[in-house]
Amino acid sequence: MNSSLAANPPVATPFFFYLLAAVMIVGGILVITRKNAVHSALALITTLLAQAGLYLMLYAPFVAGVQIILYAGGIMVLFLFVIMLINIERTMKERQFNKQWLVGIVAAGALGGLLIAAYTTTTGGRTLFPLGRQSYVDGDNTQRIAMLLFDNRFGTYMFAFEIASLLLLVAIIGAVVMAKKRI
Amino acid sequence: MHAMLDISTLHYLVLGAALFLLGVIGVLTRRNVVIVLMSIELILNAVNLNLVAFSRYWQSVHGGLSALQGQVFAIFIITDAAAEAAIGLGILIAFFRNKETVNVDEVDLLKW
Amino acid sequence: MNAIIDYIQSYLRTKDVTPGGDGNIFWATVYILLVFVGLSVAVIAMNWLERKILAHMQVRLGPMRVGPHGLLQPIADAIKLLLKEDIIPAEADALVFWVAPFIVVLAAFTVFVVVPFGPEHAITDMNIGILFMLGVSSLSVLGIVTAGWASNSHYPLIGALRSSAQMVSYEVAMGLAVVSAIMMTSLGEKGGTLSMIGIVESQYQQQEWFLFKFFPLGVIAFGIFAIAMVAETNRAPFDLPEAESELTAGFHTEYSGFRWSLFFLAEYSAMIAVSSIAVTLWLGGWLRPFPNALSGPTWELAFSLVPGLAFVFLAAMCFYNTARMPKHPLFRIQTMGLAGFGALLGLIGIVLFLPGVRERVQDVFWFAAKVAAFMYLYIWYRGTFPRYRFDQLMRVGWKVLLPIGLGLLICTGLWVMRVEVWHEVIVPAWLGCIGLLRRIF
Amino acid sequence: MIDPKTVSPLDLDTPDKTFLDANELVINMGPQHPATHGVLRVILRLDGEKVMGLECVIGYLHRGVEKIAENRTYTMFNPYVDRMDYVAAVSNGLGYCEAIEKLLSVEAPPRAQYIRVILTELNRMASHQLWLGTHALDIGAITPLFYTFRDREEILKIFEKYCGARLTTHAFRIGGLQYEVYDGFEKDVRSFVKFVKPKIDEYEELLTTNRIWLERTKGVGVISGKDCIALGVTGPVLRASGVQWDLRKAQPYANYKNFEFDIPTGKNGDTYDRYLVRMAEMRQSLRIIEQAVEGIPEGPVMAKVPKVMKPPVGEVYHSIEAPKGELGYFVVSDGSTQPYRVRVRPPSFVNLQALDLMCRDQLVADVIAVIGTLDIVLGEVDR
Repeated sequence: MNSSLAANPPVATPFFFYLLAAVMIVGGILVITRKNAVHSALALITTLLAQAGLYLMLYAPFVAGVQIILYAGGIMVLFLFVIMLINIERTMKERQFNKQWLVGIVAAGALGGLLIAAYTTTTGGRTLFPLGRQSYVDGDNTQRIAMLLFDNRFGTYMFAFEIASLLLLVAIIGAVVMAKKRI
Repeated sequence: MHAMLDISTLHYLVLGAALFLLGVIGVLTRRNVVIVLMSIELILNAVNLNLVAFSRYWQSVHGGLSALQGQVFAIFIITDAAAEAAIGLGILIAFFRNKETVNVDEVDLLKW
Repeated sequence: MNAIIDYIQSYLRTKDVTPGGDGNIFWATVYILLVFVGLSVAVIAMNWLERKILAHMQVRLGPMRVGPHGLLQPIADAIKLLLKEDIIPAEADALVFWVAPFIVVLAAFTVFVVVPFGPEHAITDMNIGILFMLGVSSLSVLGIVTAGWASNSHYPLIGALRSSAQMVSYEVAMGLAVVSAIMMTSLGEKGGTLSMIGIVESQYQQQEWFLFKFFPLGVIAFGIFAIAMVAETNRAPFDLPEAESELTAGFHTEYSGFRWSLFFLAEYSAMIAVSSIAVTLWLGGWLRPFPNALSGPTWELAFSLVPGLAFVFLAAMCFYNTARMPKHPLFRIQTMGLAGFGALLGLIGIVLFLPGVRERVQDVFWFAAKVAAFMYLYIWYRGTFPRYRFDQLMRVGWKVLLPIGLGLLICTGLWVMRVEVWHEVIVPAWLGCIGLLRRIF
Repeated sequence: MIDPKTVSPLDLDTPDKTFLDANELVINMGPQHPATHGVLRVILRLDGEKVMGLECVIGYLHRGVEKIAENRTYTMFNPYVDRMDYVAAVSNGLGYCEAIEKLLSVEAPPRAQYIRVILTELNRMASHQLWLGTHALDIGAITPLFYTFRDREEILKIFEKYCGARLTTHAFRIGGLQYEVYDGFEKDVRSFVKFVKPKIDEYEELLTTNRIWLERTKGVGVISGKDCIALGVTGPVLRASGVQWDLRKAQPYANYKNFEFDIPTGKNGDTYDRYLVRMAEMRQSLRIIEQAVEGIPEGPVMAKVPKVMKPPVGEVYHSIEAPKGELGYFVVSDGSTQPYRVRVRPPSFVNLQALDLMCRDQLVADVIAVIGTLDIVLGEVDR
């Protein structure tokens, strides 16, 4: 079924962009400021879901789907599991920020300044990278990604893909070895 | 006003940079390992956002299949994040079992 | 004003496009409301039916007091639940405790965005439809885990951990079965697709429900999914998270009133959602039975009369039971109520006979009928089976369903490859497979 | 076959009670818990879902029945025993009445004996049916509960017709029965037997070959015959472990020696065997009832007992095979109208002691299954 997204561009793009961006920023701030790790995790989930929305707006539905199914549904459940396994009561009563927090913020601020400088100089006076219109029918984003992964004509990512699966296998084994009490 | 109404790639880049900075601040200042790991996820997501935004930009400039490379990279990074989270949390559990704490600045022994 | 009316009417002139696909906000909103209301009604009806059917399986009558044959019982229950005090335990994490039911309900309701009730009767059609459904429905794990954790009590915590472990494990097997069906779509005219509507259309083009395709592979995939979906929705015989005899009520032990009813609502909508996936993927979605063998205008007409006939039959049953009601004055209101209900059903049935309506509701009716069959199965399981133990449940998921699913995937892949569509099929399916496989984390 | 007399007492390794181990989760199951069959409180020490050990806390239903006995006359105490195992009240009454009869050296007339056997066996049926329903419910099968309750109702109707009470029947009197049976009693019993036989098959159809039921019960809560004897576990639990020990055969009381029946035994001593044994026992009970109802002799139903009972100084221990195991009454008389001491040996209490052994290294869900399969009644455990 052709959803013909290209024929009907998303409505109210700026509104949804700013909404989702606000959700992401607020979520991000909550992630790094909450005492309770579960609250942080919930904030992070909100951020990730908002980001999935942004992916949809960027015509990347497959990435959005993977983001929801893997990040929000998979990795974050793992996080929540671990938070429940460890005892957070004690941690909550302690100091939340380390001694170098001021240095850390200054360093991050400097990095931010660097980024601002980079953006202003590279785009100064020139265009803001307009997103423009989609150049092809979007209906088969999934197929195209698959082709890119597989087909030699476009520079194959097959090897990288297989390495990624190997990485996951190693991660599974590593996590089990690490977390298991008795092997 | 025009810039407000027309969402450009730069908007996404700035959002990504903001998230990245939030993640960096989290990594540098928090003591709780779980939240440090979550901040790393924030950083990875900021990168992903940039990649997908650039992929979108490339599509409008050049079109064609190669523009989707950014999305492919994003998928690889998500894979990487999954592996990282699994291993990181595995280490965290092993650490918690031995030290009864989840604070990074108490991880100052090379063995126990 | 005219522009608005024109905007509203413009969608009606389009063909075979969902409101979301058309980008029509008005009709999308209408469809969302329709689905929401329809779902709520379905949950209420399901509640009543489950109690009645289960009761009749167990040699008892079930609700009989509120309304004729207890028809108004779910409404009475809903009012009771809404009026109940909303208790938040003193030691609970109030915010998370408060939010958790909403996460579950949101996840359960959002999936209906892509459920195809008909070729144009869906809120929208995404090209990642099935991925979206699996992903969003897996989000309810978050709500369950946080609900159990926020209650700050042992039983809910164990229930929540059990529940999430169970859902995460069975999603893997479920994903494998789904991927095998997605592989089959690639043999259609348009090639492989993840879109829910595309999957059904692919079945129509291939003139075969995927249940019977590549016999026995389709049946095996369906079987895996049918088992996994019961586990996924935490229903008997996989209802360990809420195993009443072990954990009192699992993750929602500490919940009461409205918040508890949200979990209830979410559970039933999740059941309907996974049944919809099964119907879409293997049972031909909205396609009526025997579209190939019994085609032609006569059969078309005959099948289009079925929805109306079904309602008329229900109405007739109501009138039959009205006649059987005791003649005592105490039963007068009940008798009248039952007759009224029968009249209502009959009226719906007659409306469904109208030619214009008949053709439009056909698809929705067949889809709903197939889903209803699954709902009956759910009740049947509950009346028949004892409950699995946790380790056995995990064993079934990881050691039985997962290997079968992997083998099935390979077999389906080889079979599809034989039809020489390597490029269109194996790659997207393989990609989807990996994406779903990573759910192991 | 194990000879009960040669088995030495069991040495259960008692776990050290340090509840501080970080890896252990201590969970309180009950006293308000749907699956503990009353007000049993079980403190579970869990490693994940595995049971490392458990401790039963009882006494929530303690009513001091044994102490009450010391302040009542022999006759007055009779109704109290019904309140111990309220599921099998008739058996309790039979045990008590026979113990006092032994003390008084009287014997109930044969007609009373037959009716006693019929009622007791009916009560065994009722008890087993209730056990089956609740046990299956614990394991998650909700439907058998309603089937068994439907059929148990017929038994309770017979009781009600006979003595006016359904649960705490107070059916027997010391020396026989207070009432002659009502007209049509035999017919009712016969039609009940005919009615219930296919129903037992119906229960079995739902469960015996059900895969999930097999997985949940086979190899769960295994206890060997030796351990059973060492712990004093009796009844179907003991028989399911392969020990053919039934007081109706071993030390025949009432007139059980007149009837032909088998003692069903199991092999593995797991929950499934106990289930099979109880199902077979229901059928054997029907066999006994059939024989008894055919052979009810005519005659009086009450022996000559004094209005004011003053048994001679002495003591007596009488035990019967209650549905749950050996139910014993140890009565000490000081020659007055009131017993000096009544000690009840309740099968539920003794069987409950095996819970720790049976649940070791099993999962939480198995604890539920094992509590169910032990068929305890808290009224009897706490007395």
